[in-house]
Amino acid sequence: MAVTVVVLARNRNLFAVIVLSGLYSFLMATVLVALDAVDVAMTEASVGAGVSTVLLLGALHLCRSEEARPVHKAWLPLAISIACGVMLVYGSLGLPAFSDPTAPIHTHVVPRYLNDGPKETGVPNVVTAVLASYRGYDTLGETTVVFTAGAGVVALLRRRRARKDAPK
Amino acid sequence: MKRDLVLRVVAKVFLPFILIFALYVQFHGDFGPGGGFQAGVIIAAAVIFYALIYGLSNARRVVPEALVESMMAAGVLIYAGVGVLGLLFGGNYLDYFVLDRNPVVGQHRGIFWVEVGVAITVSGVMLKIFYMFADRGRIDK
Amino acid sequence: MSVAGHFAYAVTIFLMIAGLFIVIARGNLIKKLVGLGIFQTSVYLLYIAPGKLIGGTAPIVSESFLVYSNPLPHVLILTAIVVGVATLALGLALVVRIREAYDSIEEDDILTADRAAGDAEL
Amino acid sequence: MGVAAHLPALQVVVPLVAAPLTVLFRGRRIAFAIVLLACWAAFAIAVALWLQVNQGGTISYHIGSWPPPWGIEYRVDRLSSYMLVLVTGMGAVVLPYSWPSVERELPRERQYLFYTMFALCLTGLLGIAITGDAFNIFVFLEISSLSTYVLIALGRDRRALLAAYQYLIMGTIGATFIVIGIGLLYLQTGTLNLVDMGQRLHAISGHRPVLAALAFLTVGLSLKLALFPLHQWLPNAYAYAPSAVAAFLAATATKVALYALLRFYYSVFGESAVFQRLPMEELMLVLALGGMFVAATVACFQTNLKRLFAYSSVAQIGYIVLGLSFDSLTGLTGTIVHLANHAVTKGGIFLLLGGVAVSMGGVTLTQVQGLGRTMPLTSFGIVVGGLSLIGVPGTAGFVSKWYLILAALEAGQWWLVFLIVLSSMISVVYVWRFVEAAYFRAPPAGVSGVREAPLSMLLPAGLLVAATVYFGLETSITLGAASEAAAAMLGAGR
Amino acid sequence: MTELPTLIAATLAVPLTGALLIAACHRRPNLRETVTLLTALVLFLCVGALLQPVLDGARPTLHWIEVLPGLPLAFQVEPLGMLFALIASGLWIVNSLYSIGYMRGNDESHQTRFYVCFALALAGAVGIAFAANAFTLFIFYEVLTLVTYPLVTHHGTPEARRGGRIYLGVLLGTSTVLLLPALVFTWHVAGTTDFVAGGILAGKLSPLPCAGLLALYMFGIGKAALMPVHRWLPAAMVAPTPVSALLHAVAVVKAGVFSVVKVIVYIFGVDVLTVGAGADGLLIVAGFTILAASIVALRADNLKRRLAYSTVSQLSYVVMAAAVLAPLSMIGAIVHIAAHALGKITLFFAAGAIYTAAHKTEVSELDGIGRRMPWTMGAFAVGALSMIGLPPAAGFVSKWYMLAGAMAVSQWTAVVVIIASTLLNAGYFLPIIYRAFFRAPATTSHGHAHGEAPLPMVAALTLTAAATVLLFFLPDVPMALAQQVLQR
Repeated sequence: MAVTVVVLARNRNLFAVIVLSGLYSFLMATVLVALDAVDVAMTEASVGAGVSTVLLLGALHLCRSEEARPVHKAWLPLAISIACGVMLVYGSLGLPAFSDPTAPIHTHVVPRYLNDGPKETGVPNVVTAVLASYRGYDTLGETTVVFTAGAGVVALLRRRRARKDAPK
Repeated sequence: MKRDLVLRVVAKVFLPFILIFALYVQFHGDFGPGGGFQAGVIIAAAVIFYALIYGLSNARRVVPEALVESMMAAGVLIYAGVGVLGLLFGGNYLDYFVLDRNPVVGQHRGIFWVEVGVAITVSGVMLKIFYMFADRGRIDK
Repeated sequence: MSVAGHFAYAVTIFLMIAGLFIVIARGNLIKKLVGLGIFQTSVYLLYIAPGKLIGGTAPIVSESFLVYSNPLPHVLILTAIVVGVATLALGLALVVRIREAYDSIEEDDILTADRAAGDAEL
Repeated sequence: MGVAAHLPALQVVVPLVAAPLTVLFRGRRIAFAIVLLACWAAFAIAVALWLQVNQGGTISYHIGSWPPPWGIEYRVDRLSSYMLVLVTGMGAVVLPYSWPSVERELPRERQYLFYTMFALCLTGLLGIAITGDAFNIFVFLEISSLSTYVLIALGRDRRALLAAYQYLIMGTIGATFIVIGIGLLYLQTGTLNLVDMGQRLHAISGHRPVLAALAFLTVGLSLKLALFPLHQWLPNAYAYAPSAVAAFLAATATKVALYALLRFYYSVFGESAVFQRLPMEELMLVLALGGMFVAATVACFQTNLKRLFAYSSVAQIGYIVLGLSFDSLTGLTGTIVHLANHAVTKGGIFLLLGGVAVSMGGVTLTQVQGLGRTMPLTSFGIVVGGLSLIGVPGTAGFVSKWYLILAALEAGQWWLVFLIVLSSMISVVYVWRFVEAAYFRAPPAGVSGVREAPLSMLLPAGLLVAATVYFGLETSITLGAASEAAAAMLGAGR
Repeated sequence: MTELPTLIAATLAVPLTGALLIAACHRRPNLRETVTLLTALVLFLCVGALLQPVLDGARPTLHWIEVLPGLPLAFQVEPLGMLFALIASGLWIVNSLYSIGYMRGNDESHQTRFYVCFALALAGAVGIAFAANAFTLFIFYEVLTLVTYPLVTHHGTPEARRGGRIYLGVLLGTSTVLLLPALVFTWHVAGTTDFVAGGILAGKLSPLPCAGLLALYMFGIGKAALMPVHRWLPAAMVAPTPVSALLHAVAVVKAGVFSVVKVIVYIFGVDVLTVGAGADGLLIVAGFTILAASIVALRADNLKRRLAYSTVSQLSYVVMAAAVLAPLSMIGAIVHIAAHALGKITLFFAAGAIYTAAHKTEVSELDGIGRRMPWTMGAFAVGALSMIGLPPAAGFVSKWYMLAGAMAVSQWTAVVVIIASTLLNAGYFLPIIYRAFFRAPATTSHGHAHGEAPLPMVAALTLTAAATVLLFFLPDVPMALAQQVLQR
């Protein structure tokens, strides 16, 4: 995965970049499966590898497919991103170890989902239960986000029936 | 590509399965992985697939723009509507317990409809976006 | 264990750095968006990995399993993914419009074009 | 349970439902009607909630009747109700204005989508202000952001597109930072409910992940609220967005981001963690001063008035953050009251500028020459707004500034007092550039036929300008609410 | 006495409504100017109606709204304010009479704007005069600055705009950067900014910060034109003469010195200042200003410029006399506000009349002009005498009291300064009179035949000159008011 990303960062042919990003999403999806996040994996596969790639290609065939060589030096961005990374490293070092059953995320809220979820909602797939019921409001928001994006794209790309008021 | 017989046949054969699979994902989401979102994406994918093979105009005939745009809205409305229903039945917003005498059944029902809403919106949006990009493509060519 | 755990974090962090780097450093608008996507996905691991319990299974309750991984992060990340793709779609739409308006998707060209326009405005 | 009990949910749901409805029937008139109705309803709800909170104290609403922390909780306390009233109020004022301006600025077949986006933006902002759940904040932040990008991109000028794109990039980075921050907090506490989080954090405040989370959240939100070094997206966005949008954003978006910041600082981390373990005060102070001086100075050299006032917004955000940096009751009161005062002032100014843009075809300093004669009301309103930005007594701006100075005095930082007044001298400069152009230059040739902007645009703007003066003289409402909110926040922090 | 508060409200409302009316009938000059005169008259009557009660010891108060806790917008009529209001409103009548002549004589543009801003300025002045606390005073102080800005930049020419910038910059700058903090600090210390006889800072402040605060106030009140914040006054000379008259006599600078005295008497309280070096410092600065300004005036050839610097020095008389802190000198300061107002407005009227009639602005051009414009120059002479402080002009009275007060507390610096400056004043005024009357008109200069200025102007300046003399013979009213200021 990391390799993909590196190649991706260096590659200047956008078509390749997009394909790579699709590949990247697939890898990500597999990793997620390995982490028991089947739903997420499924979504990532369909969205990351599927939808996004289609979209990117769609956009790409409207645009030029070669990226110009960046004119300015990339040291500052590198510094910034590294800095953020360091910040995260600093934070992550204090985090509970991998798959530590006593970590708060396993002990605090979740048990109720796992133990009572099926009883309370009648849905054995806890993810669905939490998604649609416990935190159903988030999902409403999420749906709204999707809707926003859709409407937004329409607002931006709807062909003007009126004369093209080319902004000057 | 429109000329290619094999493709057309294959597509004809496949499309129903894709849609069924979508429905499976949709409604089996309670028991296995999957749910409204993924289902919506798959449905959209199916139509896009169709469009790629049979051409945009045919796809438009099958799934007209207006319908798609309404779908986007309808999904959200269904979802929000379920919530309002909760209010009407005297519960809090998005309260599924009150949707049925038996709270568990109520939950199940609520989740079901919510998922439906998600699926509709998602597929609608995906399709709409696809159409939009495709249109633009035609302008530029 | 901690090695594995921090390995997950390490991957996350690396992805994040790379993504952010692409976003900031690259001048091509589409490339930026790809980078943005990576940057966002990097977060997924941050959420999901700690939710994993060794020997646990996907949080789909049935008699045969006892240990489940934490479902909550999955839910959150589902949302995050959706948000991500929504953003991507919008971004691309913008790029297309920009391409039509400027006939370029290179930030530098566009900026120079604007500067010209700006001078004309004064 | 009557309707009253469900107001918190309705507060957000009403505009949320309005949005898809507008898409369902595509007519622009009906869309406008729907959203207008929704806005006013939301405003009414907000006021009702405010009263409820003033009487009954904090309201907690369990969505889906799932008790927190398992379900998502809506939590309306003094500060959030204050923000709700502010946001919905601005919406209710700006939307009627947007009709004529949208008529002029947008191609007809897209106009209904403008209202959709407006409703969504409102939804998002309200959601942020009302929710008591960390991840929910992120979700609604995204709703508002995405709709904002679109709204900006709807601007006439092609530069609007780029502005929107840049905002999209920076905004998304910011949002992702916020997600990371929330994630770290979640990993630490296992909960997403803010209150619960706050309680569980007290035990472990000062752990490295917590501090990292603090850092990420601060950076992310600072991006959103355009705190000084992270403000690059703002000027273009305001300058090229449709006038109504510019006004609404200037009045609400950054403010809500700041609200989120306050929420995290005081309700989650607890002020002790924020201000004692880290040199936050100093940091904020430096950034605020940077904004106040650098941005204000940049503003003096702008020729496009929208950009000029956009930069002044950055400077004003500097003031707001300055108040926060004192970490005292007076300072926080100043911050919160300036949220409202600046919102009203800047909103009014941008609305008026929109009117100018309509009549003059632009808002460069050359285009507003002689405005005092051609559009007397408009230019007078802008001057009043400008005075409020300067902080002249009798305007809303003065009240906030007074409190900032007072806070500086309490902190015994005399030099700061002088810096504050000094920075307001800078604002005198840029406001006066408009005054001289408007009143002491002859109108450019060929604009003899210019009339005032249509009444439908003047009226809302005039309302805001009047409010600017009103809140400058009769401060019991704003100031009272602000001080109570501040006290509540500090109470929560301590 | 119930209607007194309403009377106060009236004094504020009248000029405002007047402004509106004037703006309303900008198409019809005659009507407009009648309105102006009427407004002025009504205002004067309102103020005058307040005089007697105040002399009887009433202190009518009007509490408007509480802007911030402890910071109400409130008005209270006390003797000092009474005097200032009387001067301002009274001179407004004369001044508008004069400006009618002037504006028409030089057919200026934007006359409506001129009259409107003038009325507004008066409203500001009255607000300052009757302010019950420093906060209210501050607000109206800023209002006055803002509404006079269009007057200063009346011509709209580049140098007018430059002058305006300096004017605005200095006044707004000083008031926000120095006065506002001083205000906040006062409020911070005393919890109020009300004007209370005997001051509100008594025992709340140790001498050193007290001196600092005094400095903040004194330089913050830029309108008092203490050096080095006097720059705006000469800069404002670009304005048409009636405006200069307004600035120098009617409202602005008077508002400045008035505020100074008010702050010294009612915020600090004389007793507080007697301890600590604040007052002495102020005295030094004021003295320096007097002398320096006089010297500059001595070397200025432009008439208005000379008058401007004379104003700077005269203002510092008031400040210095107040800083002497002796009862007598305080009386002198207060009376001098009135005396200087009358004298200086006469001088400016004369200068304006000369400009209108003869288009002459330089002192060196005035040879023999007294023969052509006897009234004008006669009035000028009276004004000059008053400035120098010679009988039979009001200036003498005030100066006399100052001197007496300074001697009483043996403030020799003040005494020396007063005497020296008197000589300087004589040095730069008498030559003008000499030239005007006893020099043959220089035929070389473009001395086209001209007589007196238009009648309204002559009438106005004669009136003020007469008033100057009158004030010398019966200075009862100002004296009485001044007395009341002193006895708490």
